[in-house]
Amino acid sequence: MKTAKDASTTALTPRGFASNQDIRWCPGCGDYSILKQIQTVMPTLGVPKEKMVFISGIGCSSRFPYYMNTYGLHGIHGRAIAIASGVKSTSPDLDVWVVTGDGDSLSIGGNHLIHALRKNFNINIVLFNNEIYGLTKGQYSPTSPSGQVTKSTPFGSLDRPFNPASLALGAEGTFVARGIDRNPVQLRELIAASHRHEGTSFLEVYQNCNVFNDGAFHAFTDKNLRDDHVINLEAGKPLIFGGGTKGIRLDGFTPRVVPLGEYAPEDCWIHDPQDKIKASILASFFDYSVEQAGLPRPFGILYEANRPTYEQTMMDQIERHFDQEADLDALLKGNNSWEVK
Amino acid sequence: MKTAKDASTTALTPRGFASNQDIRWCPGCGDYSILKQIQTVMPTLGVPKEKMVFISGIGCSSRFPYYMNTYGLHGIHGRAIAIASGVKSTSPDLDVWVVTGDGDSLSIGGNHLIHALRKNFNINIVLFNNEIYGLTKGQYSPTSPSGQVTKSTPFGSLDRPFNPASLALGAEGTFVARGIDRNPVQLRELIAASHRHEGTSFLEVYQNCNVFNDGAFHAFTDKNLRDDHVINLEAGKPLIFGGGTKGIRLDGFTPRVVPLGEYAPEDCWIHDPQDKIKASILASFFDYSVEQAGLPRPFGILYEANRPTYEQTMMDQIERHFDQEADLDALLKGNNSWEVK
Amino acid sequence: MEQSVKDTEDVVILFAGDSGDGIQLTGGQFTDTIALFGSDVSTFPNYPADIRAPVGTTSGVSGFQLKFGSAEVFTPGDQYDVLVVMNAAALRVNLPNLKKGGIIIANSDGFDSRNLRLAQYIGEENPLQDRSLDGYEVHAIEVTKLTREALKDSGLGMKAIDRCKNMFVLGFVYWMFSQDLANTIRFINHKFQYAPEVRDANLKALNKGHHYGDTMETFTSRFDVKSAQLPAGAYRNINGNQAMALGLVAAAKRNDLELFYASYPITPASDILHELSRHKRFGVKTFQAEDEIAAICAAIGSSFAGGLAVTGSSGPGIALKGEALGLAVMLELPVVIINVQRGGPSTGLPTKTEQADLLQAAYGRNGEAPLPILAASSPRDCFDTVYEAARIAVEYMTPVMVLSDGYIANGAEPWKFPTSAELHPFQSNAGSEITNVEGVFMPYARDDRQVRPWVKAGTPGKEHRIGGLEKELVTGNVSYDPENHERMVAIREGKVAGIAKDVPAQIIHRGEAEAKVCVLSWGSTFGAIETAIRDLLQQGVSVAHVHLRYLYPFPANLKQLLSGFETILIPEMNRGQLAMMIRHQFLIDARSISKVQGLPFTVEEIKKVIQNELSK
Amino acid sequence: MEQSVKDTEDVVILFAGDSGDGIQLTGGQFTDTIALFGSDVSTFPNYPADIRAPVGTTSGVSGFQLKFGSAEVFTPGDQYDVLVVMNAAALRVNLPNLKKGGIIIANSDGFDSRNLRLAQYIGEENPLQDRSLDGYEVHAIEVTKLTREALKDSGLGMKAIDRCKNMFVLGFVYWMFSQDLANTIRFINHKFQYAPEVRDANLKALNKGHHYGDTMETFTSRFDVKSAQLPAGAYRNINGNQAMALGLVAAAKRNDLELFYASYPITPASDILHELSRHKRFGVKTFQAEDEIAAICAAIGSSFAGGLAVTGSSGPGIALKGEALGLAVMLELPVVIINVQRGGPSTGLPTKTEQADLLQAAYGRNGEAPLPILAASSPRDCFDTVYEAARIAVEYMTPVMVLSDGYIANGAEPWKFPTSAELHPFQSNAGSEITNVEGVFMPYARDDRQVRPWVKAGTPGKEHRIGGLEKELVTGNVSYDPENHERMVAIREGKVAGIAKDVPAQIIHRGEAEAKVCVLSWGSTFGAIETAIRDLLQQGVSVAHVHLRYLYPFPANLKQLLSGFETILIPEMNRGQLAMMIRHQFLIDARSISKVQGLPFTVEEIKKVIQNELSK
Ligand SMILES: Cc1ncc(C[n+]2csc(CCOP(=O)(O)OP(=O)(O)O)c2C)c(N)n1
Ligand SMILES: Cc1ncc(C[n+]2csc(CCOP(=O)(O)OP(=O)(O)O)c2C)c(N)n1
Ligand code: SF4
Ligand code: SF4
Ligand SMILES: [Mg+2]
Ligand SMILES: [Mg+2]
Repeated sequence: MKTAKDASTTALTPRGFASNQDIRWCPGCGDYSILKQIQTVMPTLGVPKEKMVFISGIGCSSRFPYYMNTYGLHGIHGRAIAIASGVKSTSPDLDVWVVTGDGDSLSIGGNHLIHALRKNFNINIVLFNNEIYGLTKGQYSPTSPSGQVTKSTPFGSLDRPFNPASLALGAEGTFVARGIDRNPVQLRELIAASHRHEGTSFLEVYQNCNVFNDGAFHAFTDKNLRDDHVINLEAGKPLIFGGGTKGIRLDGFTPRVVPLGEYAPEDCWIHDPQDKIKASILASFFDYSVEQAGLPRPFGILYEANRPTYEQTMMDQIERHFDQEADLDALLKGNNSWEVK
Repeated sequence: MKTAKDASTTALTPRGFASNQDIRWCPGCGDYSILKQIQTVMPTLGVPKEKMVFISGIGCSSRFPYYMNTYGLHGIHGRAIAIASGVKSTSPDLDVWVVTGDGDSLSIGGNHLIHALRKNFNINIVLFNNEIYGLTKGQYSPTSPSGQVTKSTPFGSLDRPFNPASLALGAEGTFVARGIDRNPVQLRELIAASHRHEGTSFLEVYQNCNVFNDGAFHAFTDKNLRDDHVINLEAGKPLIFGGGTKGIRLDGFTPRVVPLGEYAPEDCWIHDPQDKIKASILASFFDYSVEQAGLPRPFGILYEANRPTYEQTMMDQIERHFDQEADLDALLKGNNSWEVK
Repeated sequence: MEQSVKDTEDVVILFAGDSGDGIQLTGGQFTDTIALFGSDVSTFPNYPADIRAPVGTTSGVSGFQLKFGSAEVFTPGDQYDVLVVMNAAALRVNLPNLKKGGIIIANSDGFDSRNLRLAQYIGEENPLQDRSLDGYEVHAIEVTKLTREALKDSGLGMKAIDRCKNMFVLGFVYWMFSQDLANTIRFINHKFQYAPEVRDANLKALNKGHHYGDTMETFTSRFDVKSAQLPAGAYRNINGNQAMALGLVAAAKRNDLELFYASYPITPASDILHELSRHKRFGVKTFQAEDEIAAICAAIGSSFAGGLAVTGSSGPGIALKGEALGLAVMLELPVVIINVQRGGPSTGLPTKTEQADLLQAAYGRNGEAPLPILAASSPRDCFDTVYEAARIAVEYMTPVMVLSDGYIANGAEPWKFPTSAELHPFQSNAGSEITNVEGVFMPYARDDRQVRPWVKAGTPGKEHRIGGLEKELVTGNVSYDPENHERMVAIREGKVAGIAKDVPAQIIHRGEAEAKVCVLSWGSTFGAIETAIRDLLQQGVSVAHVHLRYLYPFPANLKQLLSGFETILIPEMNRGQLAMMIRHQFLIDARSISKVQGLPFTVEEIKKVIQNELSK
Repeated sequence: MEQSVKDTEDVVILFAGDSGDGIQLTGGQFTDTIALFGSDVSTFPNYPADIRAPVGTTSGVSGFQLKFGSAEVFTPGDQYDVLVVMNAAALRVNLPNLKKGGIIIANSDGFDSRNLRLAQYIGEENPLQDRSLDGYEVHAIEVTKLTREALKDSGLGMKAIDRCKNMFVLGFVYWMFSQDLANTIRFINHKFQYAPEVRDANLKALNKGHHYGDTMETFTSRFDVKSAQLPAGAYRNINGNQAMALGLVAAAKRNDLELFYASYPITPASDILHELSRHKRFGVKTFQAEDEIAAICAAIGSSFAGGLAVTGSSGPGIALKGEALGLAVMLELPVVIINVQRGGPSTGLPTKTEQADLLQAAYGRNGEAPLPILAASSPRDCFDTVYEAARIAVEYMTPVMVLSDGYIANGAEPWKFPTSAELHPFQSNAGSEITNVEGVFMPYARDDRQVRPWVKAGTPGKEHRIGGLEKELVTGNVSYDPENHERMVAIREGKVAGIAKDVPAQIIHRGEAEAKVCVLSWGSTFGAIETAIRDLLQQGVSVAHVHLRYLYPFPANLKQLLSGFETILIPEMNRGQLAMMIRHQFLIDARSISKVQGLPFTVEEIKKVIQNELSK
């Protein structure tokens, strides 16, 4: 048997993080890219692989743990986060990752998501959002746009989708970010940032399901469209997009697209991920199509705040009262025992 | 048997809306006031009582339907909203009220709440928030403040509570309001406004549980404190409180308390319930105690927006395809039948 | 043994496509693998009518037919069970020879407008989309696109890549038939040993096709259509999920109720939702809820408002509904709950069949909460069973559980569909005046079958409140009275038990009451057992078949009927769940014959069990 | 009949308070109501030591004692079962005469610092808060405040209002003893006929007190402490929920595990959470989850990380856990699930006891998902049972269900507590090397008891993945192979079944193996049945008592043991759930004796059933 040390050391390459299982996603699925970026980032985090746990629910995306040569638990539909909360409570030293889908964590698992955000366990949630139920062959999901025709909505869906970033903010999330399968560089940064964040990281990743919802994020990946549709956020930097031709300013609370040149970059909204109200406005870009307001979709870290983690306060509370020598016999005896002769 | 007409007419008084059941809440419980206000408002709505349905989960508050002489369903814990969605889907003409507690709809029932808000069924949710589990004798709830000592948290709770208004906004709610048991006049207005709103109304009512959490809302009811701690919102009116001595202005996105006199009422923030960003800021007052920022707690309608209701789009879609004469025999036969001789 | 009573385990497959599609190689590989597995296989060449016909035309279609699973050789008269087509022309040419309800695996990339035109589809209507294939089990897969995606980094050119499509398809077919890839991997390794890129590409395509079946939760057990002589009448093909959907539409329409189907997708039940969502013409309301709990709760709400409320799922989803099912029992509201079972426990084998949720149906909730349980025995029987379940729900004011399974849900067979006039209307007590005690409405007053009234919320003068706390006799008020509780428990139990008298007496499907061995069964095992027993009876074996639709309560005469047999065998795709119910209720030594492989029983397995028993 | 073998249904109550508290009237009313109900009652006056003593002092305490339920008259030596005290002095004076584990109903408004001082509590320590009443069932109610609130619009002055406190308390006591208010309402109506305001105020206070029990989900069935001769040793009082909590702490501490208890509050299980949340000294982690599903899932996660993971609830909450329980079965991870049963179905009777969740425990999830089930027979037995459940969970890598019920959960009895040294450590295979096949870690390799290894996530070199899909033998990889599935189903079943050999052989608790009638029981019926049978044996009746802790699997010798009896009667607070399990497994005509009233069996009921049987 290898020693712990050996095992960890040999693992510190992306290959070392790959399990020996065949990857079963459809050819062309966006999940491959996300897997690759995670496998690439892992060795850079300085965490031995035995300290990593990947937990998922059910869905195409939730197959993820099988492909990681770490600890993994493929749970039941919607419950990954709840399982993760138990892992983290018992072993705060583990690096806990939750991989989930838009159905898994926003439909059936929505409650666990909002409660985890509120409690702020130090876990990293990576939500593969393909705006569809992949595994069950193409029903609409809580992120599918209104009117979408799917297997279960042949005449178009009736629902307003969730705006996942808004929901996460509304649920007291401390780290809200968005990436996309087709921007691997940014995605790797966001994965690393999720890991760094102490608290529940909510990283939504747009992921193309090329079988049931191909092209859902076309506007954000297509060479001709993406400049106008994507804005990449960087803390302390102005909101600029359109290949450097456009900026965003705040007119009161209303974000407006302005031509750069007329305005200097410094005149634009400077991204401050600590500002929750600004984060809400960024999240609300989602509600307007480019066609309506010219507002692009923000990628990067929308919001990040510091708040004690749940498991840390739990540990602190226990430590205040813990007694290595706590006497089981005294406990069993209680305060009011007596002898029968 | 009375005819429908009779039954309805005789009901159009508060007494007519009271059932013959003994009311079982503890003496002094804030639930009494809410019941009374609802019974008072009902006759003014012009809805015959047989068209009203009260649906609840489990909890002290969820006993409510038994006290209304309307249709009522006392469901299971956390599921009132899900039940209501079925009632409303099948009978859009019914006036559907959900009465629920902070545990019922924010703990176990959180998922149904956020999905209903997103889907925007035209139902009225009245959340009795006493920041405690009453029925089960006093465990902390998702709205209990951090550090609260309760039966299940003898050393203080670890959780950050939900900010219910923020959560509702983040979940695409179209009507977000707050009232309190001890302000009956406003509460009646809010109940009537909930009813008027077409879509899911989310009315949070602070309710004193005088047995397990007495005084949780003391600052908002105490004669000496409430002026500084309460701000009552009215659309189109400036944000003024402190008995007319203080106003709130927005400094960028930061709300600041200013002395009236130095500032004129017109200089203050004018309440616009249609503005979601402003609503988010109002909701965020919750996150600061008066001690921290001097910000009072807003009561009234924080946000209201128009969006088609779920059942209406459902009906519309069906109507587009519905055929009174749709031929069952043709359906059974299908497209590819054949004869065996 | 008569010719007509043939072993039904044989399967006839046709692989068809353009001559360039590698059809012969595909078929050959499949044949080898099957043969290695120990099955009898016979093949039958089927070359293009015109070997130089242009690509995509009907005359250019090449085929490879094989039959496996029985010793009989392929005969030209044999119809296909499975048709694998690489393009529209291949479908057009071969569809007429596909069995009613057969399986079609189609490369949907071979159905673009050019292909459709070449195949002479009128107006270029795509048969994969226009519902003309209703009644077949269609797997439309973008094989070309997926293969190209899979091999984009292979270093091969587009042409060479496209040549691997057949391996993708072969991989998928292996998945469907639960076959191992090893033989074909060996073959590819050998054949392309000197062209490693081509080798790797073929291996990858094969693998990806196989994974595709898994990733897509493609159901892998296939329904065997018994080629029995059909009585005269009008027929169509139907699979179990469609029949379930139509049965519900029929129940609603025939009884002037509005259908409300609330569900959360899950394999293999989702197709009921898909099917019903298309029937807005009939006013059907479908509701994809956020989870299974919301779905059943919405159904309960709908029922309170007077809807014909139904929710459907599979095992794990049904587990989630347990608490709310108890509420429905307490409220005494009609709700139909459909469980299309799959392999368990937990997520288990989502694409395999099983019937291991019977005890969950009976006992999967807290407290004494009995409800009727019915099971469908075949695809077409789903229609009758769910119609009957809706009747019982409405007439008895109770939730009713309907058990189907993946095997019959996805399998199709000819159905002698009824006319609407032949459907019996329900005899609901809704609107009757049993419930007025001195002018006051009593929601828990009961008729002589112990049934309380169904009063739609919104009805003037009958406002009432119900809930999950124990309720007082007659008034329905909350009651903590000990004796009242005991009476209410007895009433709920008695009401459901009373249904036994209102269902047809149990018959012996085949064989005599004096037979030595009785095979007792339920659900989708029906077909295999019927066939086995028909064969054995013809051989003079003393055996009988009793098949149950009503699992709770049992038909009133069941005990008596069973007590006539010396030996009772109960084959189930579980560890003996019906056996347990029979044993404890009737205290007879019924023996469980268990198969828990995610696969249906074969006729041979059943025969063997009976013969072993008799030769003891 | 010997004196010591007395009928245990009698209850002794003392109402005590200041002379101004209306104690005599309260007691008198209670007596009348009980008598009307048909019970024997005897009373015993208990006047203040000093009739002019100042209010709130010990010498001013007035009392009213009564005893009901048996023909024996009250004797001064009788200890109280229930003590109702209006202030601190009343408690101080009367506590010594309260039975160990008795019930205290206290007006907590009578325990302010003045009262405490007057009652001479040292340092004004409030006994209601300082845990000195541990082991008693304490209901502390702000009676003064609530009465004032209730009557604030009565038109009465504060003094007159406060005089209604006794009616509030009386209403509450009626709730606890499931008594009707009618008699006292009549009395009040008559007594105050000329003072309508006073009349209404008293009626309202009475009602509000009664409602309070309901609103608070106050548990209403009370545990009967058998006054048997206790063997020598050190004792304390303990109720079932406390014993459960201590059993868990002990299991963790003794075996160097960290306890993780995840739960969502529900009557009557919440007190386990409350109790455990106080034991941070022992490193116990408690987690109040957002719902029951989250709770069990968190427990599963904890177990994966090496925690001693436990979740507890009552029937409706257990129903919600069904799906995740199946996952735990599939993962083969140790999790203890506690069900403190209450009256069902649905919300049912939350404050009454029942044992109707046995079949839910056995079958309440999809697929074949067997797990061990143990039941506690008395408050103190909760300790041993849950300790044993934890042992089985850890040693066999399986979820284990523990059944308790509201009756024993809330009831206290003397407990001869063990020393920690007497607790047997678990023999877990964690750390053993069974699982390395050629140096590769195999999460589903098994030891000779078929148990896979428990490897804490975080252990270097043993990284592995598990999940709810069917898994391959040994490797634990996902597998869809039919034979593998069948083998895994068999392994899971066999592993659990094998526990039968690792538990003590079933004994006959009382009576002989040759007895004519065997009474077979489980759970909280133990006490009443033991007492009944002890009595009957002394009368020479041929009867025996067999009581089960292990409900699944049954102890290996059970079948043989039972087959010796002519007649087997199974009294259960359900409709015959154990009876069903016995009948189908052993095919013996065991008969169910059912009581579903939310109340425990009385000794007399059991005796009658046996006598009826024997006189047939
Ligand atoms: C309790 C339960 N309900 C339903 C299902 C079926 N199911 C599996 S995955 C899934 C949704 C998958 O969608 P998503 O989470 O978006 O993942 P994706 O496949 O798109 O990656 C559903 C409905 C299940 N396995 N278990
Ligand atoms: C499935 C289930 N879990 C738990 C419970 C127990 N329970 C009943 S009400 C309640 C919480 C009550 O709190 P809240 O919703 O805030 O209502 P309140 O009593 O404070 O009005 C709980 C935990 C239950 N009845 N059912
Ligand atoms: S179905 Fe969609 S999400 Fe699932 S593996 Fe295929 S492409 Fe990816
Ligand atoms: S416990 Fe609290 S919320 Fe419940 S009825 Fe009493 S005062 Fe009201
Ligand atoms: Mg998805
Ligand atoms: Mg509450």
